[in-house]
Amino acid sequence: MVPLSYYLILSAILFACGVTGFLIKRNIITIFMSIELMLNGVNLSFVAFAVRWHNLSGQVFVFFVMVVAAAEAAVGLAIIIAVFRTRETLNIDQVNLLKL
Amino acid sequence: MNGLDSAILTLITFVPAAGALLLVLVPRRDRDIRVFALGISLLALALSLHLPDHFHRDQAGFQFEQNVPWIPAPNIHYHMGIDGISLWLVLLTTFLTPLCVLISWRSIHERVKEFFILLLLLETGLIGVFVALDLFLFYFFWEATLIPMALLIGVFGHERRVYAAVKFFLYTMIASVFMLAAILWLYAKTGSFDFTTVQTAIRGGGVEGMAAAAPWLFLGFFIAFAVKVPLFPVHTWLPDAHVEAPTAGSVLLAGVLLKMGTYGMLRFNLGLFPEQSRLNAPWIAILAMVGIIYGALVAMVQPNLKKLIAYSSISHLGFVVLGIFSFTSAGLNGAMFIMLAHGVSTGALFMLAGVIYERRHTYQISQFGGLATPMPAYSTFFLFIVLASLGLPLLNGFIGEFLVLSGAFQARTWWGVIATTGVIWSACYLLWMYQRVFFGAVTHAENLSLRDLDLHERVALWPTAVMALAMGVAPLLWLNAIAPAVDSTLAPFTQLARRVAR
Amino acid sequence: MLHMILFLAFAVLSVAGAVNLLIQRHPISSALSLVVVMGSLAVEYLLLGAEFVAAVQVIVYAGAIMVLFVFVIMLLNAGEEERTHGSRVAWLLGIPGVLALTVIICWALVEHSMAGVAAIGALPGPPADIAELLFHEFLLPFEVTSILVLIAIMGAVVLAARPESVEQTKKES
Amino acid sequence: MTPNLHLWLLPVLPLVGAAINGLFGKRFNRRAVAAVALIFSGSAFLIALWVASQLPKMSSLPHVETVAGWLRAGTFRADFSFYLDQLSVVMLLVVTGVGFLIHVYSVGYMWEEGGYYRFFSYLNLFMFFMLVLVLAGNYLLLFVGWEGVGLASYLLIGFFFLRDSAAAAGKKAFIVNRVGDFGFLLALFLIIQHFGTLDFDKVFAAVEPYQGETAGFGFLTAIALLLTMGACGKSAQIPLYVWLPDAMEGPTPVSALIHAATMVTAGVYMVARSHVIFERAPSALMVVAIIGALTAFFAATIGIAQTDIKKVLAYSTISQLGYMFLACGVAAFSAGIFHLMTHAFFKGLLFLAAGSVIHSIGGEQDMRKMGGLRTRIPGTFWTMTVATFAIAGIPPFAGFFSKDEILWRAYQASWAYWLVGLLTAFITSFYMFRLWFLTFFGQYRGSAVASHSHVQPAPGVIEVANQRPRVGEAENAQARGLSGTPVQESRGHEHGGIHESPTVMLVPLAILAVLSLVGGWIGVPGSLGGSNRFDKFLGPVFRSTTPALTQEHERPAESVPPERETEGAEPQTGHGTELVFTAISVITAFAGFGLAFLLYWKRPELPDQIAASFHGIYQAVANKYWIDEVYAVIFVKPLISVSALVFWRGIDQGVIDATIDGSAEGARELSDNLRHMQSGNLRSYAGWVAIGATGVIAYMLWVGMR
Amino acid sequence: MTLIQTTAALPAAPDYVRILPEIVLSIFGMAIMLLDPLIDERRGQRLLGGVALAGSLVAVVATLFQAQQQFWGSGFWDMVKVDAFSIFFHFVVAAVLLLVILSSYEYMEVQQIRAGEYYGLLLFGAVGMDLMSSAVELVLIFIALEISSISTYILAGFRRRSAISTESSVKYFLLGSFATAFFLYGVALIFGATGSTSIPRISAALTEYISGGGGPLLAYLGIALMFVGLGFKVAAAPFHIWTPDVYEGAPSPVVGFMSTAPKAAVFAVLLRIMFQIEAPGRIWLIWIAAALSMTLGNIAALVQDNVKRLLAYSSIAHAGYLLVAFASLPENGIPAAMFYTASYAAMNVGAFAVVGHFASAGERYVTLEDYSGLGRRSPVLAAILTIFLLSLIGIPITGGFFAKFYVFSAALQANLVGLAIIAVVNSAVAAYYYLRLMVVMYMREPRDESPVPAIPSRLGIALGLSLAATIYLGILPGRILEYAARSVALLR
Repeated sequence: MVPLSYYLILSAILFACGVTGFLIKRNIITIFMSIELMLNGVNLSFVAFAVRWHNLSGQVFVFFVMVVAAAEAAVGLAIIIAVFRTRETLNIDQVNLLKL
Repeated sequence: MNGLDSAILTLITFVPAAGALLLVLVPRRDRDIRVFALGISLLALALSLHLPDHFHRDQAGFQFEQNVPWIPAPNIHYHMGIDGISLWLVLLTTFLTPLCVLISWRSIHERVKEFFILLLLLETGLIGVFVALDLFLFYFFWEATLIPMALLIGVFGHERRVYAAVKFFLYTMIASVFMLAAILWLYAKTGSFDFTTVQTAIRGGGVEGMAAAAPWLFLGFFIAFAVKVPLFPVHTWLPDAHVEAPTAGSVLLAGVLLKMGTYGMLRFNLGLFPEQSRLNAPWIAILAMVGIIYGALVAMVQPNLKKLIAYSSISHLGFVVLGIFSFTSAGLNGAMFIMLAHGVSTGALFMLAGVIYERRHTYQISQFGGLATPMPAYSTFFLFIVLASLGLPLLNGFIGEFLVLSGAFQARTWWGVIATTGVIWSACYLLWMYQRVFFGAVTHAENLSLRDLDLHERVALWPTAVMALAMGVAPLLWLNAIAPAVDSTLAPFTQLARRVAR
Repeated sequence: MLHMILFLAFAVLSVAGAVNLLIQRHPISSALSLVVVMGSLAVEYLLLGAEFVAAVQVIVYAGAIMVLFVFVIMLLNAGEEERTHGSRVAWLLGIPGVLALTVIICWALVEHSMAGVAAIGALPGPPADIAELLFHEFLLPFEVTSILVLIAIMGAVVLAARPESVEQTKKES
Repeated sequence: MTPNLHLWLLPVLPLVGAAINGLFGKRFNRRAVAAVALIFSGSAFLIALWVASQLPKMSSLPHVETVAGWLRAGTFRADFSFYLDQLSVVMLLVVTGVGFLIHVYSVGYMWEEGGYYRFFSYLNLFMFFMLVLVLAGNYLLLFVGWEGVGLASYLLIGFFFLRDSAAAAGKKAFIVNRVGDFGFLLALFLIIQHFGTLDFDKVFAAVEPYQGETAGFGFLTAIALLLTMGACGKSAQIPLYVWLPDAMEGPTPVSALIHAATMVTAGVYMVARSHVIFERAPSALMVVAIIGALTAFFAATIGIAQTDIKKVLAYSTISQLGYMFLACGVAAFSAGIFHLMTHAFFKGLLFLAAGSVIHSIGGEQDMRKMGGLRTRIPGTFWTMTVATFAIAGIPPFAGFFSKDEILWRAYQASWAYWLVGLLTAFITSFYMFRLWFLTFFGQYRGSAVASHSHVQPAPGVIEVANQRPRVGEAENAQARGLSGTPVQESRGHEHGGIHESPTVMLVPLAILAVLSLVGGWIGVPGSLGGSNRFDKFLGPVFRSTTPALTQEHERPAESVPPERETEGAEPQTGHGTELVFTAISVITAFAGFGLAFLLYWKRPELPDQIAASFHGIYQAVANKYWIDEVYAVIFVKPLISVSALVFWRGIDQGVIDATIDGSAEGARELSDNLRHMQSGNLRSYAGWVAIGATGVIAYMLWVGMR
Repeated sequence: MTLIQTTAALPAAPDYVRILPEIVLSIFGMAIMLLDPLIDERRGQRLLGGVALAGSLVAVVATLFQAQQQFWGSGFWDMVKVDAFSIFFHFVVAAVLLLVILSSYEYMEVQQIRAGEYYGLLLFGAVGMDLMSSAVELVLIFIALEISSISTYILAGFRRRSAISTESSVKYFLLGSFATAFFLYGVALIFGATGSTSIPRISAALTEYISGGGGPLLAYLGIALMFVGLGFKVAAAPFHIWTPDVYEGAPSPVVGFMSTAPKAAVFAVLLRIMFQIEAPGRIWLIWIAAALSMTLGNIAALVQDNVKRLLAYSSIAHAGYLLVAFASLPENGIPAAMFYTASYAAMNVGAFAVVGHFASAGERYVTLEDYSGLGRRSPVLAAILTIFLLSLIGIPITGGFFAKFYVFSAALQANLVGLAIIAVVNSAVAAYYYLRLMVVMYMREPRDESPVPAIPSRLGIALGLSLAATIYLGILPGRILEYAARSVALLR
């Protein structure tokens, strides 16, 4: 028997790791992975809450999140490829033509 | 009241705008455009002559009213009407605009079409400000004057026109949003934008939170008006704007635009917040007096003709503000009269400055000297207007100045004393300027062959001269209509005074 | 007890994977760490009874999406991360922000979340039930996802396709 | 039933003349211009005579005619109303009479000048305003005339506008007068504040019940003092006299008309007009008397050392105006007006004669370059002689009677006034005879006039278009103007030589000479066997309102005969005393003559020696005590530099604009800094988002936990 | 509703009408996708554009059809709700779409952008936005949000040969996803707090909690996180930071699109969430965000030399004004916000259309100096842009004036005097940078005299329409406002 809050805290930690990754990673792809990490964290919350309320729509929501994540991944990676083509780098610190 | 009376104000207001729209369609033949613009402005003038003709001078309330719902949801009405105060300001506008067209006949030769479109649009805005009785409508026109004026300065002006235009725009824009806030507050609390409704509501005391908000509302309106007037110390946009503006722009700027501020004070600050006006009068009067003396002294040392006139406007408008905040019949009548007189005479002064600029392309006084020799007619007109401006009796400047000073004196003796020194200063700077420009020998060879006034210029200048004289000799023609309006504006003040006395 | 042990084990594993993702400098290592996280989460889902979600997690996430990631990493031949110092703000504001955020959220969850307890398979989510929901109440979102996917395909095609004009210019030159 | 005299015609006639000449004169020839000017001013004179003749028939005086409303505000109103009583009739006659004569004179004097039409237009305009001034039925209309004559004076002083000094003098006159007007206006406001009206009859009626403000400083005193300030400006009294000497830049007839005979006396007139107020403000009266006495003496001393013939006359005018002030100050208003009238005759004459002198020798004004003109221009000499005797106070010339009257009344008020007045009389006599000797006796010291034949004066340039033959000269003048040579007021005479003026100029001289001789006879005091008809004539004006005046200033009360209160009544002091004083003043006048005779006829080298030995004093006097310079240092320069440096450059540009531009600059800088938030780095952006999110969440939790 | 649920497994016919505009747009989008490979690229531009245009027009018609009273109400088991509110936003989105398509024609040719995907993405994106404004279920909102976001991510990078376009795209994408994750976390927590993802049910549950004394903390947390996500989408400070970079790099017509339509849709969502859920503590949250947005946006724009960035900052500021309306009471705030959205859409699309046209190939002419003398070089273009700028400033007879006016007056009516004053001062400060642009256009000498390309007819129509809308809203705002006011009553 695990308290639900444990799951929630785990999810919060994963989410925070994702945010941290976004902040500290330089490689665009890794940053994108951090976003996926955040989504995973959220998903865990959904499932946990679904248990809390005995409501399956939490799980359905996770399903939709995954679909969205998949779509995002497709588009995101395509964008990353396009960036790489024009800039020949994946370092986000160097993708800074647009500023001020 | 015939059928025309209810629509006449709309007609007068929008004839110039309609003319401007038509002007868009007129082919780019400069002469046609000029003639057309002149025709439109004369039409507006002719229409506006209907007003004094049918105006009931013994009535205090608004006349020629037109009140149609415009936007229902915020209760905005298309409400126009005039009383003795706005009547003459409307006429002043329609009087000056044809002269502006005439004086720009030659001096504007590039982008003529745009120029006259802007001029006519400006006229609509100015008239609208004076006839609007709905606070919203008023603000609407108030802001609407800003763009044409800024463009006139910025596009058709002289060297530092951009700086001047931006300064003008921002100064007045920033100030006027405070008024907007105040208007909105009033609407939020009274549910109406209608001037008389709001006024009745405030006087009835049924506006919640009024006691706490009144000082701020007063200030909101006042800031907007003070910048427009312009009152010391928010006057510095004026010299720049004037120096850079084309002649017609200066004429309307000094002649009418500045009056929007004093008109606003008279109508809104006094009309809506009598108690606050009374409380704030001391410092406002001090600012006005500082303006009178300061404006005159700074005018005295200006090396630039137009700047000098601009600073003189600051000085003159100081009289107006002082008169308004003296809360005496004489003061208010006088303030109104100075507004008109200043409109005519300073308008004429700017036209005259424009005449010489057109010939010499400079406003530097040091570039002139001895102009009376090559340009006798010009110098005569100039002298006449200078005399009108410095308040020579029997010319228009004197009447207002006398009334204002007497009113100020009655309000507080020392106000009168300090402000009256203004008559010395105005003589100093105007006559000194006149001497430097016109007297003595011609010091610059190129001035020897300057041509005197041409026909357009004469036609533009004569009316101002005649008007200056007429206003000085027969001011009752004007004061008759002004007095009832002033009395009704002052009514709450006498009550206030009585209450204070008790 | 077993539940707790399993939960803790996979919780630690997933956090370790997440941290490893942050620590690793090579994208491939990060991607593999992420797979670990996802796998552990799938177990956690199972523990909560969400069988369908767990399955989809493994198939879609760990399977499809991560493969895509790895594929792109290989395609672009992404090397190790350079240690550039592009952003002070991220360190000065972001990291403290994240720490504060985590603390606040965790505190709120602990203090104020309901004291529910979950048994193993507390809320079974068999595919049939899920399907019932998807094709009934969530019919519209479900259908709409098709547009989402369509967009994604289009986007991928547009953006990842080799730019013709570049080729043209290469040919011309 | 009082008849309608149509008083408005009086001022309007010259106005019409001015308008005709001003608007169309350019197209007229000189004769037409002169004709218009003379017809309109002359008919004004005739009407004035007629009006005067109607006076006895009037059932009630003052007689007020209101023509039209003028302005109104609240309860205050002012109308175009004209006010006729004995005082205004005297002024009317002086103004129109002397004015007309000077018009006639000018026809000849200005014949050669350019801007002929302009000159006469201005002159008529002046007549208009002056008549408005003397006929005004309320203070405001009086102020109209007051300012208007100032304007005419400005225009006429600056008539030769090519000359910088003339232009500057005109401006100075106007501005100094404005300083006085400042006081005048305040006085008007005070009157309005207390009485609600400016109409003479109403104000005086309202003042009458008041007791004299013997103790303390009441509002009547304030009004009176402020009116005095106005009068000081117009009548060139200390400290506002400085404009009058400079005003001599105007053409000489102008000096005669405006700056001697009429306009400058407006202040005296105004004080006399307001005597009801002044009589109730003894301290103000005292101020008037002191100012008058001081000015009389002070200006006279300056007159001693002036070499410019017109300047001498100018200071003499100031000095004589001081006399009039003194008279008013001791409440001898009719004496003041009497002197005003005689002064108009002889000072007008002096100026005209001086003009004739100047005219005859080709524009020279420096007396050191004159001399021996007695024989060359006998007509001028004789008329001038009459005038000189008149001003010096030699009986039975006009000035004697009026001056004597003033001295006597001054003595009654205080011996100090009398003493100053007497000293002044001596000095006056001295410098007038000095002028007389220097000009007409001895050898001619100027160079040949023929060589002085000046080019046509530059003011005529304006007429260039109309006067084709003069074009060349005009250009010549222009060139001179450009090269910086001062263009003189000049009478160009191709024929050369010292010559007598034309008849048209001499006739007015002659008429004025006669008036200077006999003008005083209407005011022969009782002590000399006369009946002082003038005093009696004016009596109603000043008596009718005389209050319980207590003249307690300066002197113990017993020395003031209570009967003094009623003007025109025989003073109780008796004729004996008065005769003694008369004798003293006659002796003084002759003493002045004697000294002048000694210094400028017998021992012409003495003046220089004296000047050398009293170098400092002489310099002070010759330089008019450096008053102009002092004013420049105290008022003008600080004002200009403060305006320019402190106000304009300092406050306007340095503070206000700098603040505004600075805040704009500040905003721009802030904006620039703010832009650096937008570093372009994605991780930074995420950092901002994260910190923002933290803020939002923390806030919401805080809200939630409350 | 329960009736439908129990009697039929399939949705009833009116339900389809309730998503009719979305269906229409999807069909046309797919038609474009199908046509694209079939026709030649050159001719394709025009044809596909025509199809897209037709799609947007039909969508407008569909919206009008949908507006009939009988179709109002919820559909698809409480997923979407047709009411005056959603119809309004449908209309705005469709209108913006129409304008953007019209103004894209020329741009596509100049930039050599592939038309099929472009129009398809526009239409599909519009589907997402439409759904956002009518959805009353967080799942659907989330998906719709993603549809609109993903399509705009792609559109931003459409000039994929250009480094700045792809950079803009990647920044937008990463940050957008980042924000989406926050939003999603918020949804999860709300779900955790109330056990539902349906807005009416959440609302009911929360009302119950609050009346029961103090809501669960999770709900606050959830609201906060959702606000982060949505605030990011509308570019509200402090989540505005992506806007300038993305707007600068993205193709101009796309910026016109994404600065208006998705924003309008997200605002609709925000309105639903904030007001329908009666989120506690929201007023001050929005207060601060509004004040920050206005101030940061306006001040940062003061020295901006790139016109697109300038307009980006201006859009941040405008989001701030809109939030002012949000902070006001619903009775006045919502109509004000709706009106603001409409007029902002009209003027901003117009402004970006002009900017896009003037920028020409390669988005070259976008700095302030490039605009110098435009008033002389192309008076018409300059005049049109001037009117849009005046509207953005808020000068009378333009929609922008009334928009601001209503917002400020709503704020005052809600006694938010401080916020109203901040807004008022801001709008005055803002005048400066718009004015700067006008000054450059009219008062500077042209830097180069090369002729500005003439306005093509379709762009002309687009400009004409947006001009007409701007002026119409500025002169006769009554009807729109009345409509908006009516929709408030139905929103609850």
